[in-house]
Amino acid sequence: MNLSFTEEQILLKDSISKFCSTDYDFESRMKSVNSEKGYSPEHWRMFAELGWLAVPFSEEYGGLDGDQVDLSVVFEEFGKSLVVEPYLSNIVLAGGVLRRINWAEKGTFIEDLVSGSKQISLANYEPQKGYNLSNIDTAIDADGNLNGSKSTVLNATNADYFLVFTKNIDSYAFALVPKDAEGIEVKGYKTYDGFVSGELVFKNCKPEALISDENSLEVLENVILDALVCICSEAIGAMEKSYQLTIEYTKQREQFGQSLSKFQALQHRMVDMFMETEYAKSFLIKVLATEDDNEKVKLTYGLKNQISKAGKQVGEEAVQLHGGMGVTEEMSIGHYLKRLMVIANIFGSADYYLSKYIEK
Amino acid sequence: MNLSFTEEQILLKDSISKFCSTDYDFESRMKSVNSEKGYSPEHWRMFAELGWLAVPFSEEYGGLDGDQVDLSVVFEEFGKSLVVEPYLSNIVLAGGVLRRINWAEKGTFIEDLVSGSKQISLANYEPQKGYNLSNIDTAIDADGNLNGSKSTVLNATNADYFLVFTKNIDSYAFALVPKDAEGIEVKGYKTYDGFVSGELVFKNCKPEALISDENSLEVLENVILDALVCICSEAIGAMEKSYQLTIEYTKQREQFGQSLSKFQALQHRMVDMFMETEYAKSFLIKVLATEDDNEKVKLTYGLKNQISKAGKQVGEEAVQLHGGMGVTEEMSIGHYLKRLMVIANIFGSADYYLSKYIEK
Amino acid sequence: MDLNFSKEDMAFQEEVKDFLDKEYPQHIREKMDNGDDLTREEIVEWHKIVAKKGWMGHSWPVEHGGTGWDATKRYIYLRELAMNGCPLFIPFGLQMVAPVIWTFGSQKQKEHYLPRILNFDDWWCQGYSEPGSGSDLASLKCKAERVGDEYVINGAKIWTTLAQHADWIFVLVRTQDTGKKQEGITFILVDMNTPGVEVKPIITIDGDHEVNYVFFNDVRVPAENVVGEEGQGWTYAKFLLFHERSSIAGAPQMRRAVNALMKRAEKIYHGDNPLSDDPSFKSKIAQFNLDLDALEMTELRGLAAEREGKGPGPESSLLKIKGTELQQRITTLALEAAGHEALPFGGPYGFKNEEISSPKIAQISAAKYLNFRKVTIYGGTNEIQKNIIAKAVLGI
Amino acid sequence: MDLNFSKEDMAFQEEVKDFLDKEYPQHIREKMDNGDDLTREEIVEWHKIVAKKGWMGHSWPVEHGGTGWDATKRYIYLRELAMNGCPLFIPFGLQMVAPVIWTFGSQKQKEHYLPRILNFDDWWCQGYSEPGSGSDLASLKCKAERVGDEYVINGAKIWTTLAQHADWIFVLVRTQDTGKKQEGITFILVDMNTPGVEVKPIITIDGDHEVNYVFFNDVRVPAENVVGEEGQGWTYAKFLLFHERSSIAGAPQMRRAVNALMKRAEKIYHGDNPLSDDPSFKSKIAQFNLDLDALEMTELRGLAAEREGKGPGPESSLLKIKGTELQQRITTLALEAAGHEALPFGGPYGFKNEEISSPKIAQISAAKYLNFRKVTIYGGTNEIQKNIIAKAVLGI
Repeated sequence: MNLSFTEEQILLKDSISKFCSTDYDFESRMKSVNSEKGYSPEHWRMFAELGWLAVPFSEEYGGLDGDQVDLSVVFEEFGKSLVVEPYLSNIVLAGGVLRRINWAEKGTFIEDLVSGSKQISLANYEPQKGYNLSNIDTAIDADGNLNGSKSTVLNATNADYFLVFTKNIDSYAFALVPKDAEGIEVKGYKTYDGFVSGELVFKNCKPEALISDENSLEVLENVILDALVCICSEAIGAMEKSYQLTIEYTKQREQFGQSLSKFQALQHRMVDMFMETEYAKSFLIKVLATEDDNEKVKLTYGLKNQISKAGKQVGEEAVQLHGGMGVTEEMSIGHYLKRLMVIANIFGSADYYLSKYIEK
Repeated sequence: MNLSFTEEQILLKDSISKFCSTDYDFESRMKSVNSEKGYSPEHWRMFAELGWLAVPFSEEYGGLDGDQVDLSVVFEEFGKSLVVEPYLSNIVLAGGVLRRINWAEKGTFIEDLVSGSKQISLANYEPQKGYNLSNIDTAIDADGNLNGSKSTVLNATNADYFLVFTKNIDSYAFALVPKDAEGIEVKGYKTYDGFVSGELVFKNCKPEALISDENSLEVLENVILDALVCICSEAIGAMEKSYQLTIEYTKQREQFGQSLSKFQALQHRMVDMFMETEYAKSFLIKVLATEDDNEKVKLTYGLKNQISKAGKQVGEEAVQLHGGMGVTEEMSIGHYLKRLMVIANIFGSADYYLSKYIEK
Repeated sequence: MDLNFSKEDMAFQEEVKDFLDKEYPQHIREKMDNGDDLTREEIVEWHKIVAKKGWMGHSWPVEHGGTGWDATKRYIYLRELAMNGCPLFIPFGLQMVAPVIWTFGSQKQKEHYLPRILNFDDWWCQGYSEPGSGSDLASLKCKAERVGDEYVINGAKIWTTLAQHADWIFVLVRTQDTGKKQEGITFILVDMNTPGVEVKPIITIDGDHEVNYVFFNDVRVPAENVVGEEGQGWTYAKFLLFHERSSIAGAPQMRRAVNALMKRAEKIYHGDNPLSDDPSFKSKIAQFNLDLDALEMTELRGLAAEREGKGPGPESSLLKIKGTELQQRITTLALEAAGHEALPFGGPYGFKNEEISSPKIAQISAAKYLNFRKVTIYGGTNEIQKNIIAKAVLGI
Repeated sequence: MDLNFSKEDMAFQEEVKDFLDKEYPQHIREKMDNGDDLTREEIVEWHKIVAKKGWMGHSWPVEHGGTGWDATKRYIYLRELAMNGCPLFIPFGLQMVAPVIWTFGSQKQKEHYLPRILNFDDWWCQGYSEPGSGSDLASLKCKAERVGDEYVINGAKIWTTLAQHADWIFVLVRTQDTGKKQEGITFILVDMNTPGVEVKPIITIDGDHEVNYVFFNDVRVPAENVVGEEGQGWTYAKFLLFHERSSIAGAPQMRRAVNALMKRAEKIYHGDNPLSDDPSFKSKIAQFNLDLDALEMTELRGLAAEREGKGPGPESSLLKIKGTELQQRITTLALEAAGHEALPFGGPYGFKNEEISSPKIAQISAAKYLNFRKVTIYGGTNEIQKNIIAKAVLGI
């Protein structure tokens, strides 16, 4: 039994932690959020240089052969500083598909992701069709053209390519479509936690490539499972920071002649926040350390359920205990809540995953 | 719109309240509980003399023509002192059937209930068959004999008669069986909240009378609805007393050099107890004041759900805030919790009634 | 016990319905139903319509131009408005400063301000909290010095709702620095156009500009603008805070929101079945309805007590706590139900990204959720409300 | 990261299983599985079996006769015992007084008491709380006066678990009245047969006789029975309290209970379908399993930290709070599931009314529920645990 990080993982963690504490204070984060692209290309370049974009990919393509634990380490640190750079969309989602899929030409695309020179977004969800991954209408027609709509395409406005999950005759496939292909429309928007996302509409769009791996659906499922673990790790980082910020704030804020942190009712609630965070961490470790595939899938559903609820509780309590200041855009704490609520509901809600956990 | 009690109701309330505060302290209550019959026959005679046993019956039989609000008043006061006398089983359940049923000879039985000279228990539930009232196996055979088993027959060991809900050819009926009839076996037991109850087994038992009103099932349903409102009222009385006892206890109990009641975390939890009680009261009033039958049934289901949860919360918090003393048999607070938990689960749980509320 | 209205009340209810059918402007109705922000002009328009009908003073005594309605009529009126989704009245003049003026103000103040409030000629805002004094309101530092016939105000107020639209502000200022902190506070009325008054927006996490800083920099105000006595402001402030809390529960609005959510859930799919069929979702909706019943009845019990001359007590804290918690739970479930369709976000309510497939109601669910984080904080945090109940009701 | 045991650990696990298969007596197993109370003799019998195997000192260092196991082995051992439903070890000697004796006691005390504890020759109980001092333990008043070579003890202790069976009691007494209340407390060992020691039962709401008052009336105890230094008892008491908390979570027992409940629910009908098909019931069971996963992993994280020489920290408070809350939620659901079949009640665990149709497990569910109310109270209430975390972990 081994619940510890490897030395490499500790180095990775320290490297991100150091970067965030020097280059990623709240003010510079908000500057990135409010910039045109919604993230800092300079930071992205640094991520590439520091090797973070290489984490999950095989050495063959310049990757570091990292596993889920490595990704979890990255995201927990990201969560503490609310990193907005498009790691999830490029590396975990699109990159996750590429590294799993059976496709001869994938090497150059992965190398471009690792170097940060190209961005790719995964497009699999569709408007009003929920979270069951096979529930899609987008299809390749007899002429090989793509038709349909995709929603919640994370980082859509920054993507050079889209990996579009599509029906293909009797099976599923991924269509690779450049952003400026004919017959594609990209409708971008800001998300309420400060990221960018978008919707795509395809009308007789000819993909640059059609990747018709017969295991496409299974690949997608595994990618989403990975993504769940990543965002849950991120949430844990955000929760930890949230209760720490709350402790700091209540320590310095005085009311009725003493620090807020001295009021027992508030103390007990901060203890609850701390406990929720610790138990969430324990559950994450359970998932990371479980080796049986089937069990791991079930536990990952459970993780999303637990983190969604714990993140919401910790985030909301943090804002509440900050009082009026907690709901202002100028303080960081509200932004932690926003990210925690997005994590709670993206890819499916707590209830959705509890059902899946029970069914599995 | 009128949310007030009538003058008669206020008199009734005061009369019970006065009796309880003079004759029904915790010690004498426990003496009754631990006596052979599990209640005080002397108190029961006084209840009759004070006219309380007459409340819901029509004047024709010596009753007071009271309505559900009157019963609610009785039970809320009973709840405050954890009255163990068999009012629910005799007056609300068996009496409730008798006063609703179409049966020429019911008069003498009702009069005996009103005078307290006879006791009757309703027997409708059956072992392992849940709470759906029509789900019974007990039946009258071709010879007019009763066969089957009944469980949760409240006050069984004190009953002179049983009103047994039974199948009768294609319909339902109530069989009236004296306690010493041939073919009946009464297996009594103490309940964990200090009441008595029992199970019945019938083997070719000839009833003294078979009341084959075609509306028997509907009568039973209405009786149980009445009973729900009564025990919920009782729970509210018990909740009110529970938070009051907790306030008193924490005021006098000192730890770390000050009264427990001065610790803010505990204060907020006592406020929660108070709020739950007040909102439970409001919901009860909503049920009592609703006139539309269909709506009232739905709301009664909702009431049982709400009270089950609120009673549990208030009862458990009361014990917790009493610390070690709270779990001792010698203090009254634990007995409030026991009664609240019985009320929470008898006739069906919070979840059972939430489902019925949603379906209705 | 019964919940029936008297014949007279039922006739009144019809009158209100009729008024709304005829006078509630379609363009405002549509915006409200869609969750769009109203402009200042539209808000004023609606208030003027009600004023013209003579129904602005629904909680006012007749002698000051109010309707003099009893609690039941008031309840019927406000419920009908809420059920039609009408804009809430701006409370700062109508429900907050007005009772202070008619209770503690001079004859001249009454004659000048009250009719203008009733007619919504002035838009009022509130200068209570300060950057350093939140829950501990009495520790306020904004200072007013008497200089001749004037007071000179210096300091800052925070959380001033819609100050950007306001004509007047009522302000708690410190006129004396010695003694207990509750002493030496004065209640004064300030024209927002007075030189030295500066409004600075506070953007909240929902992206909205609803609250503000108001800075006072050598603001000179006539001494006659003091309400009541100098140094007695804390008494008036408590009187007013109390009025604020009792009108905050908002059950009919919540009922509307719950019904809308349940209806919308029929078309929402997370998995294979509509969300409206999901047992957990149905349980939550049922629980909302049950809680709303209890909340409404608690309000009605308060009204009944008021009719019997008992007047509202600290139970208003009880309404505030449960009401705001319920508001938050409802907006939370709406956000959860919207799922990733809640992601598109361009700021506050007004924003709907027309090009995006996600329904408008989903697109505003995050802003609503975020906006409603404040309700357990403002008007005295729910923690403070619990302290109040502990002390005033439970005696601990 | 992985959860796999090493080959050596897996072999050890087999050894434990094998031991239990062969040596865990059938008559005790049956009683435990049925939820029946064990007699004093049966409890001693089980302890002696374990002692004979040499596995009593599972948390003891080798030098005092312990197994010297690492955290993983200890975990495996205790989990196997729990999964087989074995009786819990009486902790007062084994886990509580023993570490105090080997850490602070004299050589003579170590030699005398420790082997007897390991062999369960003496049944120990704990004299800590007093009627007037619950959470505020240091305010204790039970007094010991030095008279020659003896201490004379007068006072009362409360909540003494199974004192009616005990041979020895370790007691916190006040040997000095001046100074801080934490000072002047002494830790002393008392033979329960000493004249003047009187045990009076406390019946708890589950009808059980598990705890007691222990009165001391001029009880004369040899001075050599003092552990460590006179007046230093508070230090030892804190050391011990800490040991108590860290062995309280009990996840495997809970897992057993949850599985049993889920299984039984297949045969329970509240409405038309088995309870095991009810969405709300299934959600609760799922939530229990998720919480148990988190609880177990939190324990394992503690063990891992221990292995790395970090030693258990105040996280034990965290285990206590969540563990006991979960125990209560499980016993509550069992009671709810039993419904009115939980009504028959003749007192504590031992009682099952054989004649009543209601299943035994339903009949004990109320006693279990009621018994488990204590777990959030004893060993330092959960409120106290939160105070500890606030101070020691969060620094507030």
